[in-house]
Amino acid sequence: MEMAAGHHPIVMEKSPYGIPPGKLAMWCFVISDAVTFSAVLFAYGYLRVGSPDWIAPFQFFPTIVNGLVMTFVLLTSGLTMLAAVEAAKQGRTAAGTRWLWATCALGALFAVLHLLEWRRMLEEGWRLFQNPTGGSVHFGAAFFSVTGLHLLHVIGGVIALAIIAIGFARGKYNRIDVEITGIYWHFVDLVWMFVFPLVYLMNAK
Amino acid sequence: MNSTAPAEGPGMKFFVAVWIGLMAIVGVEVFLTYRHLPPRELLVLLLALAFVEAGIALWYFMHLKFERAALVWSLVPAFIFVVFMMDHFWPDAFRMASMKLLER
Amino acid sequence: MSEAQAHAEVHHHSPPTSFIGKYVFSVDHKVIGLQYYGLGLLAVIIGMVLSWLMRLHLGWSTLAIPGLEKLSAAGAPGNVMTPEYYLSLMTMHGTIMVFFVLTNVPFAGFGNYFLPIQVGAADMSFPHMNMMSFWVTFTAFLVLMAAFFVPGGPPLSGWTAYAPLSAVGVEAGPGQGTGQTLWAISIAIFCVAQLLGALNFISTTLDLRTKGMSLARLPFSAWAWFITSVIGLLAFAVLLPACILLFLDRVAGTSFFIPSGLVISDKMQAHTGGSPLLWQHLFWFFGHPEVYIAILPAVGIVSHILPVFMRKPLLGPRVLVGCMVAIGFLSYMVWGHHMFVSGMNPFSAILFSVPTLVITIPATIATLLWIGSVYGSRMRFTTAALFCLGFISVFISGGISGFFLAQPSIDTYLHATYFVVAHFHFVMGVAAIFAMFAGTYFWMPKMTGRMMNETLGKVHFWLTFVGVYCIFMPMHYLGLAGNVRRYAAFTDDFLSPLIPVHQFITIAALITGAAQFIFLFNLIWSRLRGPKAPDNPWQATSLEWSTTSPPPFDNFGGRQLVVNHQPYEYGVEGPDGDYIMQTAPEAAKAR
Amino acid sequence: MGKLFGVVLTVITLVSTAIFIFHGNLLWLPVDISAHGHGVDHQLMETMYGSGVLFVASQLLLGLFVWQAAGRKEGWKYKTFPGGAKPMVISAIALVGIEILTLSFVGSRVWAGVYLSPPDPKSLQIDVQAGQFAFYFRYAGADGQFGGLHPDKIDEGSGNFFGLNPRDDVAARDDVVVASLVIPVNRPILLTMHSKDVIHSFYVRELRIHQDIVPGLMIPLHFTATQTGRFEIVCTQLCGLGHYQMKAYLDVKTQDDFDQWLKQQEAAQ
Repeated sequence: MEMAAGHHPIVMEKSPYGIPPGKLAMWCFVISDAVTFSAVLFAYGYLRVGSPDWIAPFQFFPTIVNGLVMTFVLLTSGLTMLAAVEAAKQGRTAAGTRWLWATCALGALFAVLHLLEWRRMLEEGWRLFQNPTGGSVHFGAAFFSVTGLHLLHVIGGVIALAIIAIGFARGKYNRIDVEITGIYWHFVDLVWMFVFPLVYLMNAK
Repeated sequence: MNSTAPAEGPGMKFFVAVWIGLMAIVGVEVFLTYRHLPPRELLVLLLALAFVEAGIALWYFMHLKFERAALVWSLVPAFIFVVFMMDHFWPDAFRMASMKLLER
Repeated sequence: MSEAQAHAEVHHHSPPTSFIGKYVFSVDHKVIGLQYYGLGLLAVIIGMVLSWLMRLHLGWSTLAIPGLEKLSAAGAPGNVMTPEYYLSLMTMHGTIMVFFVLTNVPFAGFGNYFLPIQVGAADMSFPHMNMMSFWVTFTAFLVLMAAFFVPGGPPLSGWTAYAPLSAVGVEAGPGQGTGQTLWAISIAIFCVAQLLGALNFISTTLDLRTKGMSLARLPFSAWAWFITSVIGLLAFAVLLPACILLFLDRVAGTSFFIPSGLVISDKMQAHTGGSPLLWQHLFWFFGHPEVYIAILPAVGIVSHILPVFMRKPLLGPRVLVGCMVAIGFLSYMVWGHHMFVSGMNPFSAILFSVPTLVITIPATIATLLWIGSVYGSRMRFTTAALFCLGFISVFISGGISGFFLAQPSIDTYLHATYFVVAHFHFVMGVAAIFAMFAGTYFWMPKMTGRMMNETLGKVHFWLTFVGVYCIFMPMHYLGLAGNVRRYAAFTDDFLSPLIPVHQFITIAALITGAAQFIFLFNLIWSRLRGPKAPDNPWQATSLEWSTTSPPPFDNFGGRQLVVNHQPYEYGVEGPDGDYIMQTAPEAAKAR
Repeated sequence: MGKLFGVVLTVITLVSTAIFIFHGNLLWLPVDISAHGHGVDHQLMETMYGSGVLFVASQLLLGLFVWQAAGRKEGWKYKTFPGGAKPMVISAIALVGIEILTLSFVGSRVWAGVYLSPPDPKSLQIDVQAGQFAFYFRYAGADGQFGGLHPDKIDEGSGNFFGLNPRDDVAARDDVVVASLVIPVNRPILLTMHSKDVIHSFYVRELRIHQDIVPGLMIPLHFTATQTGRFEIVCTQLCGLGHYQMKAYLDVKTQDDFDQWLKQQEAAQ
């Protein structure tokens, strides 16, 4: 494997995983972030197990339906992300950029849907610390902190995607950068696959 | 699992199929939710399905399948180990309920 | 191959010219390493002064300490420390030392400076992220320091910040206001910095090794930094959300860690249904690996320096690396031994005690390997070497008491006594500090281009070595006698007779602390006036010694390095003495 | 320099050990007044011997090797430890392995004896309330019934430390609330401990017993005292500015004295 330090080409030892540092670092980040999410989800489970007065307030409509739509949007954005990576691999920069923007848009849509749902719940009187229907106050705490943490990741991802899309179009970033972004974006997607059942479905009336 | 640098993926058609599969699993999850099973069973089923989904996403969407086995064997066990250790929290979670300060 | 471009882009940066670019917002891992070292130095001085104040108060609880009123009028009216201010100082001492000294210097400091050099890279794989991780750490430090000056005073719930004391807010008493909130914020920020650092360390170690630097040829220090960063990657990932939840409990009214029906100073709390044990689990899930984050780099540094001065390779190098890996792995299975009496399920106590005892096996193997390596050597007793030997000694003394604390049945008696204080100060505090000293005397020539003064260094060593034993050995007796820790003063009829022992410890602490200023003077004086250092003053073999002192911006001047040898080939027929550099040509191998 | 290191290390080791040995009371422990305590002390003693030998041996060995390493001539060809790393690994695994196996086996049984064994059904039940910065103890009184706890009713001023509600709660009326723990000797005691604010801890050195009192939980703790006398109960979990002063007394009386005392208290309520 070749690399350039300063201006002289330097011969390197092979990477044991055969992937560049950026990708390796992203994989490590994914694992560490997965541990972070697990910790929060474990805290949620811990308190739920400890609260006999837990209530499951979610109606099929609007909450679960909305959740399904959000899931659909996020999974689709995963698909467009894959398309972007494929295009980048085949060197079709224009197509890749387009797919990146599509992913970015879907991510933004997901965030908007989520924020609208938050607003509705806040209007109904849900808070981090209170619970209009009575029962354990941990519901609000768990719901807003878990989904909030995920939402932060989505928003961060949307911003990253925008930056990468611009840079990729200008040739500032190469296909590996797109692939790395893809890993992150699919991870956000993957986390949602746990958040949706555990936070939404487990709390459906 | 090939052991050279990232190979070319199987192409979009396949990924669309996977995507449909994932949506189907989500559908099953919602269906199960409204079977009104006892929470414990529902939890087990949902978690099982979630892990399947996660596995698929990891394997195909995140291209783990197309990386070296070594990467898989470094990342996945590490995570599973940590989550396994975290399960030591549960006994105390149950104590919370069983030893609650009662207003006798 | 296209990965090549990735490397190239990551790496293509030319030396900065502006002062800011060179010394402040530098992307050069060497400057960043020195910045971490400097921050650690500042932190350790503050931490040490705090411990002085605490010790004085413990020895003579009515003593007026001139000028203390200046630091905090409320905390020390008439220069006499109040109990709550004692607890604040103790909390700050613990937090500063554990996070900003024991984690920063041996891992982030020396690691940043020498990991890339030891693997033969021009820089870390993400220089900008590296710079960011330092400045984030620095921010965390400033936030923590701010806690000294906020109304209500610094936090006083210990570096473990047990909820609900740390979570319910001002009603719980002084120090539970802004101070505690700042603590939570500071530690959360610190976690982010550590995660960034860990990503850098891991990718650098695995992907930026120069030709011939196979994993088997990595020096022990590089191995230790790598293993440590893997531990940190998973441990800090748990502390981060824990601190966020604590923060929410404090400011957003959630009740993650606060149970129902608390009545604090006759005021019923609004919080309901949380669990204090949840905080302890989350905290110690990070907290125990953190102990090894502090000590493993120290183990690596010592194992790296010892052979240089023994002029012989260490016994069983692979076994030693294996031990480090085993310790890292086990560190995730034992956090519950901090919670034997915490109200945790008593069955778990047994589950946690067994792996805790098992950790003593790799630790013992490592220790025996060091001792056995000293056998049959002709040692060069430089200050660095002495500190390495001192490290082994205190590591044994501290490790031994682990046998006691690992057993729930005995821990029920010793928990939260000075026995515990003695244990962790020896094995994690003093041991790691000794490794830092060893590293400093050993690497300073490379880092600054100046030799340090050996005479001053030896005086510093002897005072410190004897001093720490005078400080921490007696704490074992206090602990066995049932002297509870975290007491601002000893008023019980039971504890009063033990005060003379505390006074002895205090005096020892003052003298030992004063001795550290010899080191500080040596550091500064040598930096300015010390004799110029040759490229390889110790006839050492690893890569950092095959470049200039200090190294150029890209470490090796763009030379192609080829590594042909194991890292510790001492006591052999070499081209220029009884050693063979890792970069020496294949032919140089005599055997 | 190396010889000096050897000497200093030896001196440090011997002095540290001597302070244990010549202190008279090898473990510096206070008297043990509990039925289970001898198990703990024995376990502690075992560990002390085992680790003590390891400590002295390894320190002296290090000192010796360093001493030797100092005396050698220029041009010395280094010697490797006979057998290399293998003996180290084997001895470590064998010695330490055996030690920790026995320790954890015996130790777990001692632990189980205290914390996993069910309380004696005939044991005397006492309710413990910890708060910043005092302990309070409650006896069921004549009816043998404890009144319900209502945190909202807690009022230090009027001395309602437990939050009892004597008006509506018959059981609560004759509950005896005192500031020091008085127990009969040689009778199993079952404490039910809870905290009204933050985490506190119940630590009686002489009873060799130690348990955090976690708010929100009712934590049981049972023991039997085997000697009469007056001992200290101290808080060992950092609970705020008054932590260092948070203590109560444990009075172990003979059964008769105890009954008499309880009568007086009931009369006083």
